[in-house]
Amino acid sequence: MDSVNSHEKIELSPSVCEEIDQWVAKYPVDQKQSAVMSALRIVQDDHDGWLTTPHMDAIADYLEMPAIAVYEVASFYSMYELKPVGKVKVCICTNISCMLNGSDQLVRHLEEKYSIKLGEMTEDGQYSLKEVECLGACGGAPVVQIDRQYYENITPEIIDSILDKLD
Amino acid sequence: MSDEMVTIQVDGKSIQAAKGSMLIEATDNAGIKIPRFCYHEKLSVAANCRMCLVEVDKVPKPLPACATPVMDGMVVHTKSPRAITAQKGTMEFLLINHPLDCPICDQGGECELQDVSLGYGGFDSRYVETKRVVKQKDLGSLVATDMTRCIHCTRCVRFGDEIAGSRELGATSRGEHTEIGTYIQKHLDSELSGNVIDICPVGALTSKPFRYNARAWEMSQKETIASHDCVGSNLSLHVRRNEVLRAVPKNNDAVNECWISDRDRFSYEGLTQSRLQEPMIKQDDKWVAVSWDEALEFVASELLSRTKNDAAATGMLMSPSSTIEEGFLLQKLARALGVENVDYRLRQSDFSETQTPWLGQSIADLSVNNATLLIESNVRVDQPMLCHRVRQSALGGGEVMSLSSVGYQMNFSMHESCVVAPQRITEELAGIAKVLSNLSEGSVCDELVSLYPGIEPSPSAIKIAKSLFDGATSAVLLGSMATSHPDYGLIQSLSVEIARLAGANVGVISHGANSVGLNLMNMLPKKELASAKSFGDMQSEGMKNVVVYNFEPVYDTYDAQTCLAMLRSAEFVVEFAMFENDAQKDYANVLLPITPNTETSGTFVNCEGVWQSFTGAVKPFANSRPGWKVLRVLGNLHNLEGFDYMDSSEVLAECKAHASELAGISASGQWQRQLDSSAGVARIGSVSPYAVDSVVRRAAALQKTSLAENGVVRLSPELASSLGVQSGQRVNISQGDETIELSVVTDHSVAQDSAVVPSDVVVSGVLGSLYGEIALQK
Amino acid sequence: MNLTHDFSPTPEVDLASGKYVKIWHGPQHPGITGNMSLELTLCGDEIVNCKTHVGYLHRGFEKLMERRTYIQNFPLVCRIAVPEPTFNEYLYSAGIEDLAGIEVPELAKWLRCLNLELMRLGSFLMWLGGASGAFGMSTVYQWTVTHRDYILDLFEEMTGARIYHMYISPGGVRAPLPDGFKDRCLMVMKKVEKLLYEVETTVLNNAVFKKRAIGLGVISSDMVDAYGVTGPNQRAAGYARDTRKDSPYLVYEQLDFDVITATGSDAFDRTIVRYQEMHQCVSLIRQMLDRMPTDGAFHTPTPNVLHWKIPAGETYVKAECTRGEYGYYIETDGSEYVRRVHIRGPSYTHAIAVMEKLVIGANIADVAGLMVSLHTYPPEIER
Amino acid sequence: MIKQYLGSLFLIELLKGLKLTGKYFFAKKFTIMYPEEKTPISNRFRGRHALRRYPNGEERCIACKLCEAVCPALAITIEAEPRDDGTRRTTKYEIDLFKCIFCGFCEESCPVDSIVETNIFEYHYEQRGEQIMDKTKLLQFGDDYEAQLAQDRTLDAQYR
Repeated sequence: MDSVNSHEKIELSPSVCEEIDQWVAKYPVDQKQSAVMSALRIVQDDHDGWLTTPHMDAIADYLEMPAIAVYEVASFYSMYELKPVGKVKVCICTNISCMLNGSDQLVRHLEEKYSIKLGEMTEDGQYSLKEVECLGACGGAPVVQIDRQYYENITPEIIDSILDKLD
Repeated sequence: MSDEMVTIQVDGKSIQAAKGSMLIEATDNAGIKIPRFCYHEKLSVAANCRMCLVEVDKVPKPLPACATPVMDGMVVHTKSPRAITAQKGTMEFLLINHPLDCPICDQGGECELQDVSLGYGGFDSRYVETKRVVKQKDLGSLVATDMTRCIHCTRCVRFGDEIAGSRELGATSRGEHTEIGTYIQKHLDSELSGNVIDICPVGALTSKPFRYNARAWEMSQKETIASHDCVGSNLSLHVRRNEVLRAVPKNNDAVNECWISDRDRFSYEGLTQSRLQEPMIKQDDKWVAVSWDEALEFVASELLSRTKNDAAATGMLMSPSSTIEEGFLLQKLARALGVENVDYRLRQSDFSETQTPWLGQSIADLSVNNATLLIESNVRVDQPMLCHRVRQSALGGGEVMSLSSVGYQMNFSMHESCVVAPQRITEELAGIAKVLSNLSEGSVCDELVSLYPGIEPSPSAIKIAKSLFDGATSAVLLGSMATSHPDYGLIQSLSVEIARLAGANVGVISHGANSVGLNLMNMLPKKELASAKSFGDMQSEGMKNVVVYNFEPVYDTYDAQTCLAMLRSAEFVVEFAMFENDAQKDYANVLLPITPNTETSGTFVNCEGVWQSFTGAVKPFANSRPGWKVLRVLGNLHNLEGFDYMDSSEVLAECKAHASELAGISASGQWQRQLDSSAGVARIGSVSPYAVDSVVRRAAALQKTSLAENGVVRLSPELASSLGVQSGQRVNISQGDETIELSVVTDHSVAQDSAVVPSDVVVSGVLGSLYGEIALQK
Repeated sequence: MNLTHDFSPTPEVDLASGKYVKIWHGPQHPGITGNMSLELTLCGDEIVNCKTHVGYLHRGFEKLMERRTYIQNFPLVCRIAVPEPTFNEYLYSAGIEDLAGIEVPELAKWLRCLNLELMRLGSFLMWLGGASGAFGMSTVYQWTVTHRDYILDLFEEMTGARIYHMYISPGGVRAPLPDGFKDRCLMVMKKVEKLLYEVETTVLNNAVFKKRAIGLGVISSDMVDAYGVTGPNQRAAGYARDTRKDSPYLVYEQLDFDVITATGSDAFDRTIVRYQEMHQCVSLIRQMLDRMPTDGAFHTPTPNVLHWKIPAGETYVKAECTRGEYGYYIETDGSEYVRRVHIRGPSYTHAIAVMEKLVIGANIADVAGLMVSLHTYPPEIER
Repeated sequence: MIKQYLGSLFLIELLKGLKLTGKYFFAKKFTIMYPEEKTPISNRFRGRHALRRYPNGEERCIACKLCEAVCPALAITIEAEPRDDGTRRTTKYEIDLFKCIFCGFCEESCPVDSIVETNIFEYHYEQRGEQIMDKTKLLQFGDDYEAQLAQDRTLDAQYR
């Protein structure tokens, strides 16, 4: 988190603004802030998959809403990253269904494989592991989300092969 | 809310409630207690604490009373086994992460959670796992935090959103990781931030200056009226062993509702700093402490002999925050001695007003105006509680516009903000009047036409005029800075003209706590007496004898340089003072210690004309005495008639008999421009919100806030770049013969060719008039 | 009420005649066991008129209590009567419990009862010493006070204090019995019993004592109700009335004891009744130690005592103290403060009205003995 | 009647009484030679106060002011402010022992066992003002009698 003095400001790039505008257009004129989630996603994609405070401030200015309201949204949803993440973001569900079906082993396997803990990133910036709450696909527990793709019924072997393929 | 009433049954009792109101409002009105944390009557409903669960017949689950609208025939049980079980369950969950260390918590003894847990909490905690810990946050010098104690009721968040108008606090993260905070390391800089202390139901947000000082049960509560602005917020002072330990709001829906400004809340810290303890007389250039008898006899004999010969060269000046009793007695004493030169308008330079400077309407009415024009008013920091009302009008769809030399940051959106250099304010007003004359098909008065022949209204003026004209109820408010403006009389004349054409109310937001009252008491030169001198005349003509009552000339006057010069050249100066300072030791001959309003009984008349009396909360500090008593004894020593008051209520009764009704503000009759377009840089001498009076200036915690912003000059970016300076650099500012170095802040909202050099604890006394020409040098 | 007794004023006394002498007995006379004085008019040795004077110790407890919270009153009430503070503690607590609707745990009832009986025994021992002293046998005083000290030791162990125990608090008691208390208590009872037999030998069978006490200060049977005589004074007049039996409180119903009476109604019979009641105390204490539950709650949780608001109401609670019926009238108004407390102490009637009556015709030498035989405690008059 | 007369004549009652007196003349004396000898004191005894510390030397008192609030005699005066490390501490802790009635409520109300009553009852004052126990004195008593205090509290712990 930033200290009092580093109130650096950044401007959103024209392409990002254009994309946000498309979302803004979908809501009533006086409810621009409804586009905040899309805006955060767009800015995050534009910035190596994570958000800094100046980014969020810029979104707040752009959507004319209090900065703290943007921080609230960004910190609430696990899809927004407030720390740098690796190129491949592996999200493992550890809620009840997945846990009963062996997500613990999966976590242990991946932690050992990359020598990092949940919520950390490998030193080369390639992989990061993330523990997430229920992904809503309990039928296929345990579930792993890699970037925007769901993978169901995962075992350590399957995840290895998926990750190998990604390389 | 409609007027229609429905009947519901609560705990077997039949009660009436307005249709559409929430269940908890109905039970509160009926005196049925339902525990709650997140619900607050002045804030929106969040229903996130779940403490107010009640059982409603035919509903399968308990319902939160704060978010359940009443329905006709509803049968509610607030104390049925099911409701109690639900409430107890909620309580247990709330206490899971709440530390059970009330003894070291500053809220202990006045904590809503503690109170409710006594009724609904278990005897022991069943929770044995680790409790969560939240990192301490630094929210500045006013609000202390213990965020581990937070129960996420979000009252503070909603307060920021809905009342303060600037969302500074938010609930970030989720689930067990939820935290209330600013997310980034940031201080609260709202002028109302202290109110979160009151609304926090637990000890998460507490008062920093008061931290760990006392317990609620040790203190006695004394009611008083805030003395730092013309609103007259109702306060409760908490007193222990003759010491004011804190101030909290007292509910008064007509004035301050349940809020107060930070200035009213934290200024008590200044009450005991550098107080004058004993009466003192200067003998052979040395200050000697003397007894009251000696001091008063000395003052009485000196005043008597001096006024006998030189009544015309004697002046009596009083702070606009003095009580009505003091004002009445001082002018009574002066006039009995043949002195007609009395004045309280210390921050004014134009004295042509003829009417009592009041709001022209009630404070509550401000929140329902359709159109409001603020002229030279930074109402947000100068009179936060008035701003709260104006903001309500803006939120309700009213149009608020401003015409000022600085585009002040308000906590609501402005319909139009017209920023012009100070000398062009009158021109814009004339433009507005002209547009209005076209709109209303009336005609402007001849004086205006001859002053501004052939004026072209600016686009802003057109917009403002239209809004004022269209609004069913509209108001033109002259801010306290407008009263300091050299063209105050003209501004008032123009405003009255505008109001006449637009069908609006004119109001003046005056300096000090009691300008209206002192005006009613004739604590100013009589108009019909040509020889009577105003404060301005006294300064320009010089006075031989001066009485300085309860103000510090260095800080509290329009032009500190000139005022000090007058006092220094005077032969005899009596100062009634609460505090000691260096300047008074130089110019004064006698110092009489008097008390602030916490130590005396008195009355303030606020800007809407309401008389609010109060009594002293603590005994006078050291050997100081209430001002009205000192004046009374002085009257006795002069053998004057009618000074035999036994208590302040007798004085008040006489004041009331003496006071005239408040009349609508009419044109001042001033149609001359004082402030002309000039070549140099115009100073905009606002008064820093935390430098308005001697008590506030001594309040340490307030001086540390970002709002105090001492020693800063604000320049428009254009002016800054022409000078070749940037934000953060220092610049020399000269006015008259004096020069001071201040640090620069560039600000888009400042009019071109103007510089905001507020009167604050650093600048005052060095520079001259609030609106004057200054020279800047890198 | 039909007052059968003669309340007519005593005949005019002409002091100037030289036949009469007026003397002040008190306020520091040892026979008075507190600050009170008797204004006696004598004709030779014989007392012809007596007027009592109180007010030397006006402490205003009842008024003080109106300005204190319920819990702050609790350590105050025990100071009303030094020889038996626990009766005040118990009655105050019982009154508060009654008004606040608090049920006291079983163990606390036994502990309270034990405390009260120990106190009664201690108080009687002190009285016995005083009574013997008043009739000229001051050695006995040393013995009885020593034994009272053994009881005070027990109190110290039980409550943490010797005189003002502040033990019976609203809601229960402040601590259960410490380890080994029962044995030590029984040992003290044995010692006290032995002492009582010795006292019987030295005092009660003493001819001088008998000569002086028999026939001294007879409270006639019709005086009892007219003057509000209670306690052993009443029982010595043949009335079998005892609050413990008539309206049982605490655990008295579960204990075996009889109401002790006598018929003579003079100083001697009153002494005998008290002497037998001391034996009764010992027996009650033994019974309680035997039957008392050994564990369980000793205090019911009360609301936050700093803001304890008791619903509006009024109550009168009474108990049998050593001197007679002791009562507390408490009125509350729903606030954190009691609205009115009135304390009924037996000394009020015994030391003023009854004393003024009985002393007429007695010898000056017997005034101390008579006063002591009524067992009064003047400070209790001035609440 | 005759029996009584004979009893009086032969001073039977007097002799009985003298026998008892004689017995005590030779019996073991129960006089305690105070102050050389002392009676044992109960661990519940409420005597002069002390403020305790934790074994690491940190004072226990956290300035919650419950003792001040509950004190029926208004004998306790506390002033507090944040210490340099931010904790809540007293700057003044005074007990006026002339006002104190030794009821033990302060001890009972203390959430951290800081204010306690020792079993010391033998003390005196020589100057007016000495009866006011300030924080330094109270902490000193606490330090001096810590062993006894800790033992008393352990003994009574099961009953509290």
